[in-house]
Amino acid sequence: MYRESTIVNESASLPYNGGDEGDMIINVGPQHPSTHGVLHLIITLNGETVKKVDPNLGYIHRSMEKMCESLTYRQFIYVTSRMDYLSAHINNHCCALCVEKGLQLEVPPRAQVIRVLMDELTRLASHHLWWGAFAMDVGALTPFFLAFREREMINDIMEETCGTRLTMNYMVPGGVMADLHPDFQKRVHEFIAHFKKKIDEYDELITDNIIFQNRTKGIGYISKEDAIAFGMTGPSARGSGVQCDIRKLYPYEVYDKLQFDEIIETGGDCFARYMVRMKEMKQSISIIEQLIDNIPEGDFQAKTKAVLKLPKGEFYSRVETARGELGVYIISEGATTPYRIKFRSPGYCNLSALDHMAKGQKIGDLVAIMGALDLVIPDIDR
Amino acid sequence: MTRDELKIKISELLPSAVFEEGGEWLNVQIDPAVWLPFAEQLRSSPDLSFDYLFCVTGVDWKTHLSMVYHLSSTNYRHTLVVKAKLDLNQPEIESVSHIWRTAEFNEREAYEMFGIKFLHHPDLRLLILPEGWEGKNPMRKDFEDPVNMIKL
Amino acid sequence: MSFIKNYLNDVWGAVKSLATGMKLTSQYAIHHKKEKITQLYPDNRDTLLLPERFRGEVVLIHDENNEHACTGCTACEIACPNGSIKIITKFDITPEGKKKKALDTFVYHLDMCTMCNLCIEACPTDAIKMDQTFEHSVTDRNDLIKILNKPGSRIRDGVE
Amino acid sequence: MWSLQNITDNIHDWLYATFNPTVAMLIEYAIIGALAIGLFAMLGLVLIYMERKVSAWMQLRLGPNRVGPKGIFQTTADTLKLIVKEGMTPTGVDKLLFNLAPFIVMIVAMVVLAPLMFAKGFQIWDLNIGVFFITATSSLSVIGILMAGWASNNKYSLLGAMRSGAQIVSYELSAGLSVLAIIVLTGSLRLSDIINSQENGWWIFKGHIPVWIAFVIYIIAVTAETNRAPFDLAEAESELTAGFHTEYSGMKFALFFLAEYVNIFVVCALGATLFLGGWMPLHFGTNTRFNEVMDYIPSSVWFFGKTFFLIFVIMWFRWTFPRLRIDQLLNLEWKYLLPISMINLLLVTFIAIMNWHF
Repeated sequence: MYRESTIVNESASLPYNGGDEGDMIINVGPQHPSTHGVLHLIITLNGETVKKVDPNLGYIHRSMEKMCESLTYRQFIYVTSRMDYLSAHINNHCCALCVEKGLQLEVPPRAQVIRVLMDELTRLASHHLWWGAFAMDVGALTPFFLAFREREMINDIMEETCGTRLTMNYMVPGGVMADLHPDFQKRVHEFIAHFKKKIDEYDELITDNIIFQNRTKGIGYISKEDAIAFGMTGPSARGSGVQCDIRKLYPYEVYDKLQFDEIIETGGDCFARYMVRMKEMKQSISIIEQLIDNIPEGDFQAKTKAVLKLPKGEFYSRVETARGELGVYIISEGATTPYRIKFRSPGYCNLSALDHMAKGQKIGDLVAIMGALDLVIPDIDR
Repeated sequence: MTRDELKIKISELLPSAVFEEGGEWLNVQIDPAVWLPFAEQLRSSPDLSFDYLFCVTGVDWKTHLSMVYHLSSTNYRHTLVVKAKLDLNQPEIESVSHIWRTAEFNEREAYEMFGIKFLHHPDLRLLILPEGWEGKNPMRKDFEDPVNMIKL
Repeated sequence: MSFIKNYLNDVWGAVKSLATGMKLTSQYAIHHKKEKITQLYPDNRDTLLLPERFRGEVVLIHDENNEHACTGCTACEIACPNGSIKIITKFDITPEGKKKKALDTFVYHLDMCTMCNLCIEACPTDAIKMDQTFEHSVTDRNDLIKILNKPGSRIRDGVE
Repeated sequence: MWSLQNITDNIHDWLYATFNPTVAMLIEYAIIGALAIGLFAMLGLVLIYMERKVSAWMQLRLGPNRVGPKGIFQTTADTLKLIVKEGMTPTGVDKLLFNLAPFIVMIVAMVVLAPLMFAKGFQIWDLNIGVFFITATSSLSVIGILMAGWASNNKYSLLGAMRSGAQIVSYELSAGLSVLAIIVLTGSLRLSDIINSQENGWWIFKGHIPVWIAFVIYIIAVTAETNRAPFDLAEAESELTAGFHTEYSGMKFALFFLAEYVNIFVVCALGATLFLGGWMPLHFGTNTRFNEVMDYIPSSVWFFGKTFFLIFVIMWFRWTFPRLRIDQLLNLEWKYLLPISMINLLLVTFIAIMNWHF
């Protein structure tokens, strides 16, 4: 019999009223070390066992969709860097693709290759950060720094070519903003060599570790059918055996000419999701290796008008970010600004499956599940 | 299934459907009243099997609202866009969260952003907006926030 | 018997996997001088090299004669997504006696700028560029509102 | 040979010759108290600095390097900060228990220092049940932790405290059983006897594989008992933010923090005493040249060297491994460590009876 504070109705102001006698309602977040941002989860516990997870969003909602309605087609792209800040390039890419679809603009081959290279570098950086953060979620602190060592190299490459490290605004309708830096190829080669040397350490330190395997195997199981029904995409869904890599299914830019595998694991648990991302990193490296010495010469940007006007209609583009399928849905009324814009963010749908996955697991597992989902809160809240 | 086959199949299922020209995918305009049985058919019909609802959007057209559902099938990889016209003052549509679980969250977002009421939704509460939000729905075109809006 | 064998195999595999990890961290601990990646930031300020494309803040390029290339066309102001730039124009009288639009004050709100580079892309005369400074913290937010054209500066001849 | 024994004996003799016995005894108590508190503070400073440096090296960082040369005054500065910080008492807490808990934890950690032998003849209290005293009192710290968790009126604290309770109570068993292995071999609970029995070699060399197993289990169990990663479930940062001390701040938090490190020191010192010979230098056999060379190294250096090596190993664990889950933690204890240490104890007993050890 705990004192007053465990009485279930303590959070009466919150609209959730489930929970039986003896249940404990805990607010995980908005400030909590393992939510990686300002995610607020209201979890109902029975002892250590999670009975219900109720996400409460909006702590970092910037109403990007509304904001973009007042920005022109050139301007709104930079806003989307702040959506899923770890795959900022890929977000920008998706928006640029959508605008190009509307303008029926042909992107020069050099720009296409540069875009794919940047996408894959971003994916690598994002997966590195996820690896470190996931290891930290399950309690190992050293991997975070190892991951940052590699990620820093990618960020330096980005900084050299794009000018910024995280929110680049490098993709513009019709191509990329600037040509590659002369040192780009050299730096990427250095990074590939370094990465290949260090990736085994990741396995030594975390993947093969017995404690880590026990913490993730069989945890947060979701079946293939459920994953599809919840709209899960990206590595989180591919861990359950869902074929959902947009790069393979609906290839954009030069992805259809590249040799790479769509990683699919059938475990459906946190470890499967972990393995998908680990293998995806190697695939990204192989994509970069295929492209880095074969960048075609030519323009990096197609000729566009100073003021972009999309014809009346609806345009939808989808790309594969580090977290899953990002869709940009633009409804145009023929003006210089979109009439309505919708971002179909991968994190939002992945988060909706959290309750399903965490039910009946322990608190420690909840943290592992959140880590394996690779949630980026600004992506969920937009 | 190609776009034309899909069109024939859909018009068999729902004779009242109106098809829109243009767009990347087949667009079908339906009456909100028939949405629930239509959705069930789309999901369960073996040669359609739309099992993946990847985008749920509300749109404010000033004269009316509309809900846009982007559906896809992981088996056949065909895509369909379903649009339902809703009344501006009393927007109501049946929830499809029991057919596609992802709709539960997405409908909650549309509910608070556009004020569209989803009938028989299991848990229709505010998700993103703060508790006790009063006033207009933020994504409506007539929404104005004099305090936080920066006028350029 | 196989139960005991499995049990011992479990224990052995677990110990081995833990030992591999410990070997790795001990390697890093032993070679920490070589492996460290920390940069001693305020100490290495003099040797810190930022790439030339680094987006620190917008500056108006002035040459040695205190002349710039800004015609006051407000292309950057239009291109800016969040209103960080405000151009105040005036009318110069050209030697021919015509009125000509020119830059009076180039107001730049660093506090609102997101370093998106769109203004630099939009500038028809390449009058502005991104500077490599990054230490922008100030104690008063009004200090972040900058006037980019230097006092007494004028437009370079021949720039239209 | 130079030894701390001479110093302590001289002080003792001088005190009793100068003052009457009561006063002399009181003065002795005061000196011991001052030394213990001094050691306590020193250990806190040194161990926290060591932890930060070790972690930095393993994580490709530099560690503290600003305050003083190589940052050695960093912990001093941190302690000063914690002392001058406001000790907040949230509303709704049980004030008495809340304020008492850190002191209980600290007092327990200090009391355990009593029977430890820091060097040859340098011991506060040569108790005839020394080992038993340490295992008995060190388990009292769980009361302080439970108190802190309960009184904080915070669900995270409560969960952390309950986890800690389950954990410490379970791991006491295998720690105790592995300690028993040495007791069986020496036949004494007195720490000085145990150390003297290792004059011709430490138990870890003399006792064959069973003592090795006991040693490994002891290290694992005490890591869990002191709530250190990978068993730091009581304060699991990514799950419970800070566990049982979520609500503590200022000096009260510092006491928890210090007590954690002193506890590590105590269990490592006990491990060093039981398995690695305490202050006893590295000896092989009797009366060899090698032993004489080893004897030139002061006994306190031996003791602290061994202890700090064990502390380093525990820190090494922390910065390498992920955290276990609570049910896995208890599985490890009840399904693996306890059966193994029980069988191991039988083996050790057998060895002791057959006199097979060296």
